[in-house]
Amino acid sequence: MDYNLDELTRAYRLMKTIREFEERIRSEYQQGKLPGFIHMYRNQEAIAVGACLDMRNDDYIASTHRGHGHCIAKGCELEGMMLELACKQDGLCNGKGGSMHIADMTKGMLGANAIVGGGPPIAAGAALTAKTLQTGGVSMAFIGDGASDQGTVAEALNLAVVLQLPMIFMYENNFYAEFTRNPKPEGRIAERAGAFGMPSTVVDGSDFFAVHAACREAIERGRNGGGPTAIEAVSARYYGHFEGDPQAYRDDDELRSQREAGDPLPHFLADSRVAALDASLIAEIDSSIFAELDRTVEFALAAADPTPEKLYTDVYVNYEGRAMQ
Amino acid sequence: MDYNLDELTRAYRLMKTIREFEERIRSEYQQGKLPGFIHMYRNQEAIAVGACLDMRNDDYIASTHRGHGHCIAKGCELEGMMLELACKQDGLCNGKGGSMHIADMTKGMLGANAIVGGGPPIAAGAALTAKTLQTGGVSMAFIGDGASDQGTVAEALNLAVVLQLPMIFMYENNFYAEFTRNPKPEGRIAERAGAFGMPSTVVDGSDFFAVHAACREAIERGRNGGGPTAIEAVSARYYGHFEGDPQAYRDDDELRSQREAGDPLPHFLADSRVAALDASLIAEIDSSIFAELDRTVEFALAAADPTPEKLYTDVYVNYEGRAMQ
Amino acid sequence: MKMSVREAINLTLHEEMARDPRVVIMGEDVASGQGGVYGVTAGLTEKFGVARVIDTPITESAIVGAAGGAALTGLRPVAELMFIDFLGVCLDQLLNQIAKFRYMFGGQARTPLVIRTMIGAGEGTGPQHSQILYPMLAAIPGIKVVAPSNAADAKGLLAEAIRQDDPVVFCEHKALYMDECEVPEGDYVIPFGKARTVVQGTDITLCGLSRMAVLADQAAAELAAEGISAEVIDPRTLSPLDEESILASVSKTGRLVVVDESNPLCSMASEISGMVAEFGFDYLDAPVQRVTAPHTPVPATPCLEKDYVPSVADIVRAAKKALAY
Amino acid sequence: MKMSVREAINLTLHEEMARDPRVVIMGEDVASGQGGVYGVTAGLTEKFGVARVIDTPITESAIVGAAGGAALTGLRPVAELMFIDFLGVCLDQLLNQIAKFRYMFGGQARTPLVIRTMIGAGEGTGPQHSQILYPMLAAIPGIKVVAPSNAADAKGLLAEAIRQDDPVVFCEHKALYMDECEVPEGDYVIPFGKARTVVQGTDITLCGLSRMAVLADQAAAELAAEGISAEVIDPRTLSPLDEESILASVSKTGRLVVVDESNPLCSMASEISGMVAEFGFDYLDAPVQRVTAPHTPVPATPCLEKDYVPSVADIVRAAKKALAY
Ligand SMILES: Cc1ncc(C[n+]2csc(CCOP(=O)(O)OP(=O)(O)O)c2C)c(N)n1
Ligand SMILES: Cc1ncc(C[n+]2csc(CCOP(=O)(O)OP(=O)(O)O)c2C)c(N)n1
Ligand SMILES: [Mg+2]
Ligand SMILES: [Mg+2]
Repeated sequence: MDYNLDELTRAYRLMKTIREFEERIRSEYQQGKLPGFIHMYRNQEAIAVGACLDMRNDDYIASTHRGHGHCIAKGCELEGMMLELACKQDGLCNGKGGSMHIADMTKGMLGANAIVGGGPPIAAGAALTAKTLQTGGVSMAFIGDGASDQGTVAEALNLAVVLQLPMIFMYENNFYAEFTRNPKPEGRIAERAGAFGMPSTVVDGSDFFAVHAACREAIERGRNGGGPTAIEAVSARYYGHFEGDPQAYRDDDELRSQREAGDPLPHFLADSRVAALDASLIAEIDSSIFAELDRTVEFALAAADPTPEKLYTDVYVNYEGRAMQ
Repeated sequence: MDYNLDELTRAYRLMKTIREFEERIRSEYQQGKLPGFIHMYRNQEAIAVGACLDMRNDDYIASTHRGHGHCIAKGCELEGMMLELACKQDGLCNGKGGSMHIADMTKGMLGANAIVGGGPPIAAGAALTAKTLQTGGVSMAFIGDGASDQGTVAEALNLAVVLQLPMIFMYENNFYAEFTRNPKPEGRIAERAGAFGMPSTVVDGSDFFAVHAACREAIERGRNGGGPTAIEAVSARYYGHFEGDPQAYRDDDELRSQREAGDPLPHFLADSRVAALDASLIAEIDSSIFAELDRTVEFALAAADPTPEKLYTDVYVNYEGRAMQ
Repeated sequence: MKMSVREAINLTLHEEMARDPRVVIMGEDVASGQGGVYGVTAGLTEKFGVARVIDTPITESAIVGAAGGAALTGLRPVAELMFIDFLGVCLDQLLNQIAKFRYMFGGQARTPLVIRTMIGAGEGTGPQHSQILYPMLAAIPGIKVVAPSNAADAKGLLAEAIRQDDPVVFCEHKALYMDECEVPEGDYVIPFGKARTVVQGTDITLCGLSRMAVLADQAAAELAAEGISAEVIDPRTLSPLDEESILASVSKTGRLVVVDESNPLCSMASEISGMVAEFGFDYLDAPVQRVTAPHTPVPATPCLEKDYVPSVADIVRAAKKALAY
Repeated sequence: MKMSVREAINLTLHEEMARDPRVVIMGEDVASGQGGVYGVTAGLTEKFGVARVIDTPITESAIVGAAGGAALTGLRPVAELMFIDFLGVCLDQLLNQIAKFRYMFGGQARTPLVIRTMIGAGEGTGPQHSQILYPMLAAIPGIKVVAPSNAADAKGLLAEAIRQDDPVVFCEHKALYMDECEVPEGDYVIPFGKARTVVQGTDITLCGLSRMAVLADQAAAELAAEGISAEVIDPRTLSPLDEESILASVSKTGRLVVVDESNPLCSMASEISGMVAEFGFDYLDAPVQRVTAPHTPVPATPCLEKDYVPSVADIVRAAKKALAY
């Protein structure tokens, strides 16, 4: 597949933004400046970006608890994200969602999800909207290797096949579910999904080009009425399950080699197709990312908390009873 | 595989008992003598009997809403069953379960189930008991083609693989889920189960010998620590979804040909291995079945209802509060 | 026009689908079957086609979740959860996803969704097909719960439910489907949170939920024969609950019986009792009487099931107890 | 010996596993991880081996269902549902299977099963990891619900739960894990249905559930400083509920505040309020005050979360309101 400079620039910028966004919030979190649980996406950046690069705002994604990368790849603004991670009033979700429930309806980002396996049925519903209203849109669910076992995922796979929904099951096999190594052999997830009756494939999740090619095909299939597709992208988790997990259960050698092999950025930059992105352009992108992060972090940490009455708002569009007064 | 006379006699007796039991309760039901919903098993008799023939009392089954055949094949007494279907005090479940929740712990029959897909996790738990206590027992879940889509089934498949449980997933593909034809092609169910990482096979569900051979292998695998197996047995439903369903959605030709092709009894009797069962022996078996049915029906219809205070018993083994007084 | 509850619901579905092309129906057997076990969705496929009347597999998490995802993205789904008992296999999508979308996304989302579901005992279908369970749903912030007791209310409330922008669970008592009454023709919408005074009275208030409003009405007639003037209130929507009307009635009568077919603990009967004890303390001349099913499952046997369901005699007895206080 | 709630639970698991070889532990990360996110099951694998401390996939229906099936057939499983919020993905196995086995099988079954689960807000983990939800469970006939507020009760109640022959949900408030107190050594078992009087008093009764018992205790201290004598009752088990102790206290004080961290509608606060309004009507000198979380999801942002959870000040305020009546 050929790539033009704009595509390469966008791909690089998004992957690098995810990487640096996460490194930055990690450091803020370690300093106690961000609340809740956060889950780092490092070394899976190529998956989110490869998956979303061809998507439009009327395409949908349903994300996971490890959702920052998906947000950025789907076009969410860093400022709104940073405010949300800091749980501030002007965050994407007014601080009520936080990292694990961040969402942006204007971008078709239907939410991170703190329920493992919660997203795929929702993504199937968004695909049903696209099909029913004939928008030409597609819908993608991100699913961890651990989540792939959850019954809801099987149900969504089957529904997508039966209704021939424009949907992509984007599995992210990073080998671990929390502190436990997933016992499934590589490729088993794609095989399972395939056995529901849809095309499925396994790709190297640290290879942007591999992910993107598979997703382009899947998205086109969806737009053209060809039904769902499953993609298992494999790339080992870099950090612990959540920030603060020392990964005592992972042995150092395994970790070192997986970390190195799985880094999508050098992988990307070493590809001959990327020659067009010269060092000065990269430096420019990088410095604009760092500047943007400095700005948004500073802005977010100084921003206003939700005012107390916000506890009670937006439970319903409207409610005709005392319980909401 | 060779069969001795005892095995052949048992197989025939059980299949014939199921057939006539059901025809009999069907007629009683039509006369308004049995309450609730009942679901006929006709033309699937070879599945239950082939599946359970090698089972012991410390092997377990978890059944479905269409459970009479499973009960009989697993050794439940007709009297207790008949009393339960009539919802009488001395029924297997004191009348509190009825057709859709009939169970017999002494026979390892862990219950019919009115929740589609409810049984497989329970059967996995029974398999865990057998494995943990090293009883050599196995556990089998019966699963309809419709139920095969339910998320709980996928979860149980995966758990059985991960824990290498002595378990058999016995799918009964009768082409219909209620009034809707199952869109899955034949064999898809077995393929799906296989993709979880267990041996799987498709058999003709109207052929006792095919079902039995597959189950014998699966049961032995389970007893010997070889983990789970999935079997898809195919045999079209004969009657409507529940008694009273006129099957307007099924066309006459389809129905006629499926009914004929799917009858396991002539199929069984035509097999050369069954030559040893001569006509007089069959006649004897048949008449003993009819006599037993006459007796149990009469007995059950005349038997005592549960007394009113039974409404409140057996909610708990014991309960230390007013709510149960 | 006189019609049954079943007909009123069917008619309203026809009218609302004609009114708004974004309304879609989804569920098991709703289309190609005969309009479900009770024929409530009959005729819709013929009128609106399979793109808007969608048969789904037997996977309630996928049904409810997809309905949620579809609602989030522009459709107005009316999904069927055949029996409310099946809440167990799909609760997460209601509890953690649909109910919380709007709040956790900071007000970005609208989820115009109706889940139609059958509730209640009385048909001999036993413990897994006869429950009430609406207290579990009324407890969930973000969900509205409706339980009409007659055909006119069914029409007006279902129309309102479908036009609402919040998720609504619409509880249809199956023992009411054949009940007939006059139903207003044309556009007829009943606002949520407005109780209906079934009978005016001065001595005691009988507050009956769902089918229990019908029984309370009968009890009031019996009491009237003995010279006791009972006021009967049907809240119609359980969340929001019209607390004002209940309190106003109790302020007049000084006595209250709450009649709820659900199990007693943490029920709507407890909720209403607690609410009146808190906000109507001064009005009360006697303790609030709660008439509910016992703290037991629903037995299959009809002879116990009839004792399980609150009866007119139970209501009369409770009323007299309050009056004798 | 002084120990924390976490340590007391861990110790009890060790003791009960040593005491009875049929006790097995199952759940996500319970074994090969570090004993779960909070280390509650740490050390068990080393002591009892992976045959009895079983890591499962992330499939809660399979975990709970298999625990149920195992309990039905001879094991005494202690299964972990990591957060009670995940009830949504496994409710059926509790509601329709485990809770009903004994009743619907006519008393044949025993289901000695404990589900350990974390409840409560206060950690900034947002709407899907901070709920209480025990009212949904307390409402289910066949289930018992326990919610200890300190380490000693945790030990005694968990030992009792594991030795019971009924299914028990054991709710561990995560904000209590580090709370320490004296814990009796050796065999220590607390019977269900017996409230603990935390503080004796004469002016008003404060009934606090789970962590709210701790806050009620603090509120009592504040009230004492103002010369108000509050009696604090911790029911400890929610089903069965020690209604006698609550009524006895109210008969003495004439005033009641119920403090429950759950959402208000159909809550334990409503249940207890309704119960006292019915059976303690004559004792009451003022309306029962319910102090609960609002009818909203749990916001992620800590600044709103702290207002969401009932506070000592809220309890004091409610007590004064009742006293001023
Ligand atoms: C229903 C449910 N079960 C368990 C959890 C706890 N949990 C959060 S993340 C996680 C592991 C998920 O693993 P995987 O799907 O592989 O995603 P990854 O964390 O590797 O991105 C678990 C068990 C949860 N949030 N929801
Ligand atoms: C969770 C759940 N969903 C739906 C139903 C209603 N229902 C009962 S039987 C049935 C069809 C089951 O089809 P299948 O599994 O193929 O079994 P069969 O009836 O053909 O034996 C349905 C949808 C149910 N009982 N439980
Ligand atoms: Mg993973
Ligand atoms: Mg079928």
